[in-house]
Amino acid sequence: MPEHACEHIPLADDPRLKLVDRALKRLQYQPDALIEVLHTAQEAFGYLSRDLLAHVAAQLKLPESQVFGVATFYHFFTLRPKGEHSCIVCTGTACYVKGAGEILDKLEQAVGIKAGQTTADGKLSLGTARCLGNCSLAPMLTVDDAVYGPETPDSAVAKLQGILEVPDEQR
Amino acid sequence: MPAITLTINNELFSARKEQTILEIAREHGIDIPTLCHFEGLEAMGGCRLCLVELQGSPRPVPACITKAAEGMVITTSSDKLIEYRKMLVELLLAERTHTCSICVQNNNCELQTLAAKLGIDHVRFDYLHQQLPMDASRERFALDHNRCVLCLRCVRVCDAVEGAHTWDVRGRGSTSRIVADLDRPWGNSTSCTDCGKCVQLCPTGALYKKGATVGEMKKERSFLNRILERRRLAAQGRSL
Amino acid sequence: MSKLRLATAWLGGCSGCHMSLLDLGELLVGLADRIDLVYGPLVDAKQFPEQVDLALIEGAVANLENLELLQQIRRNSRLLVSFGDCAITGNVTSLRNIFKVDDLLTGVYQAGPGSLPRSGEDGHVLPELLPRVLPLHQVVEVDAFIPGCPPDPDRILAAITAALNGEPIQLSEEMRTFG
Amino acid sequence: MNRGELAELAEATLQKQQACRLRLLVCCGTPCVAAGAEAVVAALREQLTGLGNLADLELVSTGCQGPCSRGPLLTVLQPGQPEQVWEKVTPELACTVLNTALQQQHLPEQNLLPQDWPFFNRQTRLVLANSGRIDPESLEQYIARGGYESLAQALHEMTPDDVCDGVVQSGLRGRGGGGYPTGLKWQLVRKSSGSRKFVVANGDEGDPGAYMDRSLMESDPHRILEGIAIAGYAIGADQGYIYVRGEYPVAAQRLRKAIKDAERAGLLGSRVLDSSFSFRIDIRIGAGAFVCGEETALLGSIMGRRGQPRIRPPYPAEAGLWGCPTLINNVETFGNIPSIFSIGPQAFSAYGNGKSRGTKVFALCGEVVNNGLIEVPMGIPLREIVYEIGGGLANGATFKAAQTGGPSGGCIPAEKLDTPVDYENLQALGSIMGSGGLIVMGEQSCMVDVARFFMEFCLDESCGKCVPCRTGTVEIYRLLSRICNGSASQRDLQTLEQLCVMMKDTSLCGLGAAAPNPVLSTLRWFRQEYEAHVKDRRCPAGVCSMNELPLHLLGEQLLQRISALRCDGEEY
Repeated sequence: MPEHACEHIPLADDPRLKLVDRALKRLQYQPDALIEVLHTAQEAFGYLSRDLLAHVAAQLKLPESQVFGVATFYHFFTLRPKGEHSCIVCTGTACYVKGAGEILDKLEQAVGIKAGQTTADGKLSLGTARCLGNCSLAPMLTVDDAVYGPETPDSAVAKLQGILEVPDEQR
Repeated sequence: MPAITLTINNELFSARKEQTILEIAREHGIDIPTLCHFEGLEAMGGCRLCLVELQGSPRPVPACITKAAEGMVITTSSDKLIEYRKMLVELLLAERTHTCSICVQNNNCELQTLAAKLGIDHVRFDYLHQQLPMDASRERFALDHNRCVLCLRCVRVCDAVEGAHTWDVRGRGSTSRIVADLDRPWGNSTSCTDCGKCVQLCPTGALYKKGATVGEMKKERSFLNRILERRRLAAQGRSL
Repeated sequence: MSKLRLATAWLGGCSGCHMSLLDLGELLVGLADRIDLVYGPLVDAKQFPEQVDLALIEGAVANLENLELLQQIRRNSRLLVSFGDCAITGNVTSLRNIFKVDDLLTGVYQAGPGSLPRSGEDGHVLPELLPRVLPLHQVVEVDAFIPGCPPDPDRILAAITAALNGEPIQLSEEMRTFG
Repeated sequence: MNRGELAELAEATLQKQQACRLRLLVCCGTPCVAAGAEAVVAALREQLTGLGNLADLELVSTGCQGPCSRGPLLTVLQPGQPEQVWEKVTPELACTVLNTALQQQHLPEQNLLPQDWPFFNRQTRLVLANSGRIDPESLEQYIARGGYESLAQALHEMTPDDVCDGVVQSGLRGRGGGGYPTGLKWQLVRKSSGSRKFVVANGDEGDPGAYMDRSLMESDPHRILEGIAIAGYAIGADQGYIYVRGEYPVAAQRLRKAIKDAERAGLLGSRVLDSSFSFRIDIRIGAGAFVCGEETALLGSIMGRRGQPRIRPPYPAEAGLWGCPTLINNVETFGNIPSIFSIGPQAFSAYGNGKSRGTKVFALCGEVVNNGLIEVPMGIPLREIVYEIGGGLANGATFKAAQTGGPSGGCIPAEKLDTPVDYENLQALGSIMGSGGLIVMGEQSCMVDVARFFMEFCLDESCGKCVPCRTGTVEIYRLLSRICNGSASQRDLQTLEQLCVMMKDTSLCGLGAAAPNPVLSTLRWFRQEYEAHVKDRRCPAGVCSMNELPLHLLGEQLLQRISALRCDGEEY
């Protein structure tokens, strides 16, 4: 994954910055376009580093604290690098009523991290969502972009083990 | 300026049209408690202490931001309002660790005064005891998150009066916290001008001048009087 | 006329509130005619007595010993008063609530400087700490509050006088500030 | 494209469809895809390719067809025959259906849903008329079903005032939950003066347990665009925004494509349908904040700021985006607009009950047999939704409560099952219509635990601007947690109630004011469950662990332990 490979490069030389700069230009450096720029930046880099936020603030001529305030207000933005894979357990009402809590407990136990954390090897981020809008599949979860449900604690763990055991090149 | 007539606590008052309920009440010596409000800064309506009952409105309205209108009938104090205000201040006292006895602003604190005034002698909610840091990295000033009530006076005065916008809020809900720049230590802030306006407007001991010990911090605001008064009048379309 | 049976107690606090009580000075002499001090750090009594009229309790509930004593006080007292900020808010005593009890004990008694305290064979050197330090009113019914750290002598006098006169203990605005 | 060309295209596409001897509609809504719909489509496509891609055989990947827990779904349309729907379709079954149909043999009955299935029969589909019937990415298929005809009618036959009046007459009210009369709002914005005006469609569906808006945006994106464009014409705006929840990338992508297609066809952009009306629509992606469903917070977010509500007045109708008059409606509300003008405001208002007119889309979930997306006339009894359309409770469970309105709503108990589902009646029960999540719970759900679940949600989603919501949610959550773990006292119950009432009255925005609703409504209808937790330290549903002691019992236990120690002659 490129985001780990490029970490030592200074931001100004990072090729991914071009994507952000292009978005800035397309949006005519409008301060009001901050959230869209942050979306693009996160898509390009996987997360929003302080340097990246400082760059966006400078380009949009916004106070740094305001940019930081916006970036931390929304749960979609993350200021820390995410794992290669992500597993999101839906904890919406329908899923909750049908046992999402037990699934999450079991997954946390199996992977050894808590929801919101990433494994030490950077392989997997485990998260929860406040309803992914697939209530008829309750209790459901997503692994990367795939949607699974209804799940049991054991079937959920099986899904992760399947993913984690396969080396990235073969996927 | 067109004049209007309204009733506050069963008494008729005349007022200018662009005035808020709070301004009119205070002009006539009617006390309405406030915390986030500060004359001359844009009203925010966050602390909810200035809620008053407005006839015809299903819920109380904030006096700091509600413009007076002809024929309004307002009650500024009732058993219900007093109870609500008490609960709100109790919530604030429970939210962060306001240990008055070891605060630089002990006996000069707006929150402490409000609590006593509203008849609070204990807090019925759980103290949250969040583990929050202090930032003493700035040369002359310091920030203690444990005493912050998130009134955002500092954010507003820094942006609107000083023009630096050093402060903003990070996170949301109960995890909201005041931040300088990109959440760097205040001492490393490049936008802060050390003007001290935030410190002087802070109602509690969250922002204070270094070197003060318990009970020694008194906020000095007179240097801001003129500019804030000008802003207050401008908001009503008037000038000094 | 029978005298008011007054008890005081010192839970998780610094004894400053009791010092402030002593600061009533010669006024105490006047009060002595109308009051029997039946329990507290200032008198020699091992057991908390029965039928106490007024109990002034300093300090927060920090350990099981505090909890046991407070519940006994509640049972035996007509009026129970939270005496000072620790009793009312937890104050300084409750600043340890940001730590877990085990971390706290390790940090204070093992990781820090100095020699280890004598470890009792029976394990009862320290009364067991509660997970969180609590204000009195979260544990028992409290009848009145005297805020202050410590409360000024005049606040204490006002409270005792009200009790002596059979009036509700309700301090005025300037007498009920915390800190 | 002008109006004539629009009609021609509709006619041509329709004829082509009618000429088909077989049309296969495979539901490709997210739940069906998760159940394997893509493999079904691939298998059918392969077969069709093998047959030489005959023009009279059509395979359509549609949006949501409704009964989401039974996917993948396959609908088969043959001229002169009733439509047939198969559930839980495998690629093999789909191919068998295709082959038997081609050979004009009796179609397989395995997994065939009954013709008179109440889940379909009891619905009235206006907003969802095209959902599951068309390929969401096909402009022609939308047009073939009368799409953009309402816009053409508005632009060419009606003045903006007529359009507003039509919406007023229809009796349509906001479908996002508030229930404010839509027509009145349009008239307000129309009358406001401003250099520019804006239309905003709120697609930031955040209620847990609700996915009506996602499904609509994914299944019939052009319907929303048409509704917004009609609104733009009515209020005098030239720019619209759709604020799509960040968690719905498919919806955003479909809407983007729909906008592009519509612009290319002259249905959006400058001089729409050869009229003098020009209108652009842009997408804004939300970034994960429930509070952005509140209109002033949503506006802040579109302008790149923290999504924090501000005090109204001024209402967005006077000062919204960049201070300009702005119309904000939910996407489902906009989805109703084309229907109002295609069937006429009177016909539209013939559906419904009392002050609630038209239909409402619900996401029916939880412990019912048939989970899925449904559309019913306002005023339908709750019992009919649960037992007829929903098929009753799954696994033979007994109905305990229906939750509507998500974290701003409440729980409706069994004794109120005959309540007509409309704005006023739900509000009278202490719940709200909300955006349309309807979660059915059986006796294994603990109402205190459910209330705690919603409070945790609100605590997480509170923006933090006002004290009652920021801190009140935390304290209420702690009180509920204490009740659930067995350490609460009677006084905690009292404090809980006081706090909820205060928060309802004092919070700055609707989110905070409604956050105590799940607690207040469960306290109202299921108080005995709270009492059982507190007095008897017992969770009737068996959900809560109850493994902590209240302090007064902790003390008792301790005293016993100490006296036992003393009997042993030990010193404490």
